[in-house]
Amino acid sequence: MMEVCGSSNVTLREFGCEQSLLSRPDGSASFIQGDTSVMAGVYGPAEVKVSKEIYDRATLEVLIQPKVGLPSVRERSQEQCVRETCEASLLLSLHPRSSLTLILQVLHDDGSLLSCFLNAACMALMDAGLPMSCLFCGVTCAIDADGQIITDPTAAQEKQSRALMTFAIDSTEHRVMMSSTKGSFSVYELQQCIAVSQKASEKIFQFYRDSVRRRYSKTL
Amino acid sequence: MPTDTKRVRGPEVSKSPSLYLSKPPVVLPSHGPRADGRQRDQVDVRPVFVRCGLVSQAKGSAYIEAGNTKLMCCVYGPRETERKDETDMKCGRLTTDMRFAPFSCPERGSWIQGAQEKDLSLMLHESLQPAVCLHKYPRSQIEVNVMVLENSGSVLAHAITCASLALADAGIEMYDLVLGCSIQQDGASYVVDPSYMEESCSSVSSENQGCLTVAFLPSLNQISGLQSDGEMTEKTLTAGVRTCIEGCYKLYPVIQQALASAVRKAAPPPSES
Amino acid sequence: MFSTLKEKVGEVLLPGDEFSFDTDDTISLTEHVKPEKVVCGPGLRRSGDRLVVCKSGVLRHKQPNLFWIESQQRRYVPAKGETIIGIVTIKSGDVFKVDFGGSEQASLSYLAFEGATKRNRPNVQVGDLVFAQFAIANKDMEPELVCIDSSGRANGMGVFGGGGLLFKVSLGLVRRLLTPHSEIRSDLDQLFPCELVVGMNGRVWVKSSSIQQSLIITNLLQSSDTMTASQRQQLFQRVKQGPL
Amino acid sequence: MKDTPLCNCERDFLLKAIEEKKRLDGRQTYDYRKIKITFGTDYGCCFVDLGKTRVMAQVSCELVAPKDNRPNEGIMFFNVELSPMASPAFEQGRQSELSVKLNRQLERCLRNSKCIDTESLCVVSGEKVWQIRVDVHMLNHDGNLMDAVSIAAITALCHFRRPDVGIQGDEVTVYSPEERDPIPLSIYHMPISVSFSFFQEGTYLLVDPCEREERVMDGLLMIAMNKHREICSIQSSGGIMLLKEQVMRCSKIASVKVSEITELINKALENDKKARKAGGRCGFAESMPQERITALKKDKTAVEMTDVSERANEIVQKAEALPQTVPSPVVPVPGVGQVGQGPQNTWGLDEEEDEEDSDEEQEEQVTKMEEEHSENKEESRGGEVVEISDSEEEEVVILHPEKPDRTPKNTGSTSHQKVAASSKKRTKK
Amino acid sequence: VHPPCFVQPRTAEPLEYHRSFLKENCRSDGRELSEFRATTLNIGSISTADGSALVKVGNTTVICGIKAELTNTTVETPGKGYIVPNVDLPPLCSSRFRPGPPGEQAQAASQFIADVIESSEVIQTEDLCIERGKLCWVLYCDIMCLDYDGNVLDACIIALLAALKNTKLPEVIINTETSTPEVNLEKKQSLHIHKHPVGASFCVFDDSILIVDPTSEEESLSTAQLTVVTDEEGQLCSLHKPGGTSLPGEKLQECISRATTRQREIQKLVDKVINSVKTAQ
Repeated sequence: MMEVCGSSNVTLREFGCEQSLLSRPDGSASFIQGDTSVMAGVYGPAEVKVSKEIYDRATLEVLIQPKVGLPSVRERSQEQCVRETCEASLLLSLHPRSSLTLILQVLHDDGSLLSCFLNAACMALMDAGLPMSCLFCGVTCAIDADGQIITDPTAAQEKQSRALMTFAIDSTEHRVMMSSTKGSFSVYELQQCIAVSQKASEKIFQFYRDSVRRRYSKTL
Repeated sequence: MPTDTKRVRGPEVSKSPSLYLSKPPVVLPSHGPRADGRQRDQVDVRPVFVRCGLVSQAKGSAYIEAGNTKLMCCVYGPRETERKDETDMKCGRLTTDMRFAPFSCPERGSWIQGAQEKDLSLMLHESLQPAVCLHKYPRSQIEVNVMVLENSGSVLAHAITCASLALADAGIEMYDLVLGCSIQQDGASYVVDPSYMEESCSSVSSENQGCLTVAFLPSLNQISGLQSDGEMTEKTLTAGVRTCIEGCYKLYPVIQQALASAVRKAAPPPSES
Repeated sequence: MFSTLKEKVGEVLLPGDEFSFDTDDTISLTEHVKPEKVVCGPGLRRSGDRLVVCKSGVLRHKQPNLFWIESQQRRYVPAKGETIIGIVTIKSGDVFKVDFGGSEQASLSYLAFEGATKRNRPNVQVGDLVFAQFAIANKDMEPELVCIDSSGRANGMGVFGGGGLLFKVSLGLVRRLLTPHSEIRSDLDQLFPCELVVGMNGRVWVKSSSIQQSLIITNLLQSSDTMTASQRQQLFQRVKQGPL
Repeated sequence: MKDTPLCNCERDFLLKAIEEKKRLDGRQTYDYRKIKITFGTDYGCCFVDLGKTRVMAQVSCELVAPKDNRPNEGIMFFNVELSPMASPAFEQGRQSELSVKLNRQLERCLRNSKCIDTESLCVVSGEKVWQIRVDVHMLNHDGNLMDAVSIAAITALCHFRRPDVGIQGDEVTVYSPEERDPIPLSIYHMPISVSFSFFQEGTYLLVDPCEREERVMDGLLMIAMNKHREICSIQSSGGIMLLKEQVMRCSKIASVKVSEITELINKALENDKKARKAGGRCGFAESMPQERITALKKDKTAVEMTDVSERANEIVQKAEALPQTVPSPVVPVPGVGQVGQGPQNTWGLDEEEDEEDSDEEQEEQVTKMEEEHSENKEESRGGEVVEISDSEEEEVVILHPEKPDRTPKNTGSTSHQKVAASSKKRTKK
Repeated sequence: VHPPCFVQPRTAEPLEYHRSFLKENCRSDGRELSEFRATTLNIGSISTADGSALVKVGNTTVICGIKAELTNTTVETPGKGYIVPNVDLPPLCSSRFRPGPPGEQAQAASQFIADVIESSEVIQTEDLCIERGKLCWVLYCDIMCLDYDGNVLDACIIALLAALKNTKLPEVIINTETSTPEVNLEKKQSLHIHKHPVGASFCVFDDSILIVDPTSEEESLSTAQLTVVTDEEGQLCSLHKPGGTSLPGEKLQECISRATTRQREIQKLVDKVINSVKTAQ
């Protein structure tokens, strides 16, 4: 059990991001983790429908578009996870009675999709310039049949895993904002995965900083 | 490819095991005593269990159980209408929604509201509306939601009773309670408060056959709703209505009692919470 | 905190980055007669005893103590006193509704024009452009525009737009265009003579002697958001020499 | 959400520019914007950039039962999704006029033109055929969605590979790509849509209108054609009157454009094939424009694992010890149980009473029984309805008609009818 | 527990009202922070269903009815049957739900229940296969909320577990001559329940205070919600926190400990109620 660490599986695949790649949305980003990639677009703060208006904060809607077919119950559950994570980091009370719409389009799913959704969402929200109290990132961990932890698993690794966990980690205190799991696992395994995700999040936050720095490099 | 994307989906088609029974189901005899021991051709309604104010979130609620027929009703409102047109300015709006739980009938039902449910909702609406003092609630709507948990016959009749009880529990002003009762006519004989089996297994050949549901205001002695299916002679129909009214009067004291005890319970001001 | 903030000026900051008030702040209280106050512009917020960044971008500073985050945001959020380009969408009774790209439409009274009276209504049609200033702009109220300054003069505001082209650029670029000695503007001046109206809401209207020239200016401005000064000057030079 | 309104001066300017044969992005009248075709990692996934307009197509397949009237043919299904990402005016889950129009036109262009050999998609006649599904997602709307959609859809179909199947008796086996190479679809020809927009009642014409040009146009003519100059569909909309010559001229232009685009598609397919053969990585990750300053990529990185397990251990060990015992549930009657002493619910307001004076309750039941019997007698005589309960506190109200064979057990079950939806059923067995 | 002497008006300042109780380490309904409401279970009340259970957690009431139907197996999974769980939050149960197709919360709950079934393997879909490659059972587990006063997920899991334990499937034999199935209603068998997953839900108040089994009012005022599902072996089947304010690992550990105790409590309840029916027969 203790040898879990230090294995070569505890890596993040190559990852990348492009911001502001679409002309229509107020903010957009595509995020790539290995072959998994997601495109995100944000509109808002914009006019809100009367039925969805909230008097003291902005209404955030998250729509996940699968690649094939129409969104189903699974997407709805993922939307809930992404939405509530965004809601916790956005300062929604600064734009009462307005709407924010975040659309996430799956471009390719090769594992760790939910974490890719979160990362793309965060970059797109940042691109849109919406006020946020902190940033967040997603990390997926899988536990394979031998109890080894695999971070950022591919679809094949996910399929063979015994348990799969995705966490959203915040940038200020590196705590768990969102957790979504599949399969059964022990408490110790859970705590290990959380600790690993916290470590991995540092890499992703550094990447966020690097890419925003690069982006503003010409206007410094 | 229209599919229900808002629910967990199962296989495209599945069939009830009752279609493949090794032994054919027993057919109910059309004469003699009824399967549950009640009498034919008599105003023999099933024992009912009634209770008010079960649902904490609703303004008013009621639960009714008659034999195996179990249903509950919640009333929300009066609240501001969503749709605003001329008529609502002076008079309130009553909306009714009646649904069957998917597991409530011998055959599994769909989650999506079917024509039968819409039809029953409408019938329920028509039966209740005359009894509610809607002019007292201008610009507002009162929502009546009925859920059938188990269907063992005469659902509409019991839904009417249950809904009027829930309305009363919600403190909505009404002229009178509305009670429902139904009969199943089968040739010369009839059964009161038919069970699901009795409703569905009537013999095909004989004439003068049908189902009748009456909504009745007991203290005003008026009928607010009447629905009949099938073919009945005028004489049978009038006799049937009379039987139903008699059935309603049998229910009346029970309903009154339930309501009275709910009121009594609510009478002492609730402490803290 | 003042000094730590100053150190970071010109650096890229991300939401969640913090500056705490304590440490040198207490010292400054004793040493200076007046405590240093920091005025937070867009992208900076006070949260308890800390100053928190809430937008990604470059930290900018203006004497004496104004700090803000410059970003390449596209969606406009109204602020009182800012001038914008709006499109009239509805004429209803005494007010016009104006779309300015924000979360709701602003209202503009027909009396808020120079010389307008109840008898003498300004000639404004649906679809017209107005250059106007926010008289009311806060998160809890409907924004309200006026086309007169405090002394009742138009001061350049009002209906405009015949023959020109309207286009959108990032809010950051607009701010760069509007700085007193804007490099982009002076680069542009060397190219063609043109009329330029710049709204803080990211809308720019341009009119030049020919349609061709208006189109060139539009495309140049839209692409200068992601260019360094030298890249931009090279491009402008090329356009100037190019066979037009 | 509403789209930004178009102001009058913009409209006037655009129309004037068109009169002067000038376009917003400096194109000529018959020019297409830059077309970029890229492929995803999967087979059958294609991205098309038409200037700033961007769409994605994904082809998928499934074994289904064929349609009754065509037992030997596979099924083609097209779905154009106007994702709200592409424009604030698009709403999710709502069939807008535009989406219907695009779906129809794509079907006309690709299904009705019989460009795909549907008979080759039959696996077992009358039982199993392949259904080929084409999903086209709009990602960014900057005009001329139709042309982008048609290019993306046909390219994705050309790129797609379906799994091989084997038939032994009536068993159908679907082979994974590792077992047997997947098979491309057999495509006869490639219809491509070319859109023309008309201004000033058809006086002026533009190829490949951008979004702002579309907003001021009077009418639209869409011609779907293949490189053999066979017209697969013509559709005009907007209610403009066109002369025969205009249509002829458009079809001539279309034939030139179609052959250019077809060549581009073939080249893109060729390049992708080479890249896949060479074993290089392909797909979206590779197509990311790294030279842009808005983009950044980071290589595979290891996560530091120092003190991860220590930390996990620490948290687990610090946790409170679990209590040894848990409270025992109360089961007042068979089929009903309760645990916990928290606040009671409105459903069982008197359950607390039940527990406290359960003895009393028993007695009450007995008395009730007796009453019932006596009432039964009464009822058989008078046939009247009597409520059983005379106790003020008693909540259960039972209308009890004649039922002479009632057993005490039966009454037992009625007592817990307080818990709504009781377990009466059991007692009936 | 005595409420604090100074109580904020509940309707005007609900958040302040609840805070004033939490300051004293108790809740507005008199519960302690880690105390569940009384949980009542009633099984087999719906005779038209193959298995059913009614669960009340405080006022929250949930009913689960299971109907079994026959269907063909698929080419991809020839040895497996189906479990199709759906959660409905009808307008009947609370004024916050509108009529029409299920909203986001109901859909997310359905997916959550489906995930719990899959993760915990409460039932293995292999058990539902009647003849490999031909015929299998599909269990429609329809869960309906009748009174929404918070914490429906916990109630749904209990209702599902109890209903599954209450379910009996008739014997099915495939007639070799006609190759049609024959159902014998006289011979019924209970399902094989492999695991007993039980959930415990928590709310986070003011980013730090954890309370268990929230009411609907507490839910709407909280800044985050989470549900922990454990089985009898102490394994976690789900740690579902769909967002909200962040929590450190230590706090999550507290929740897991509470959930483990709850699992034992509820399993005992379910077993006892199931047994009471068996002995009564």
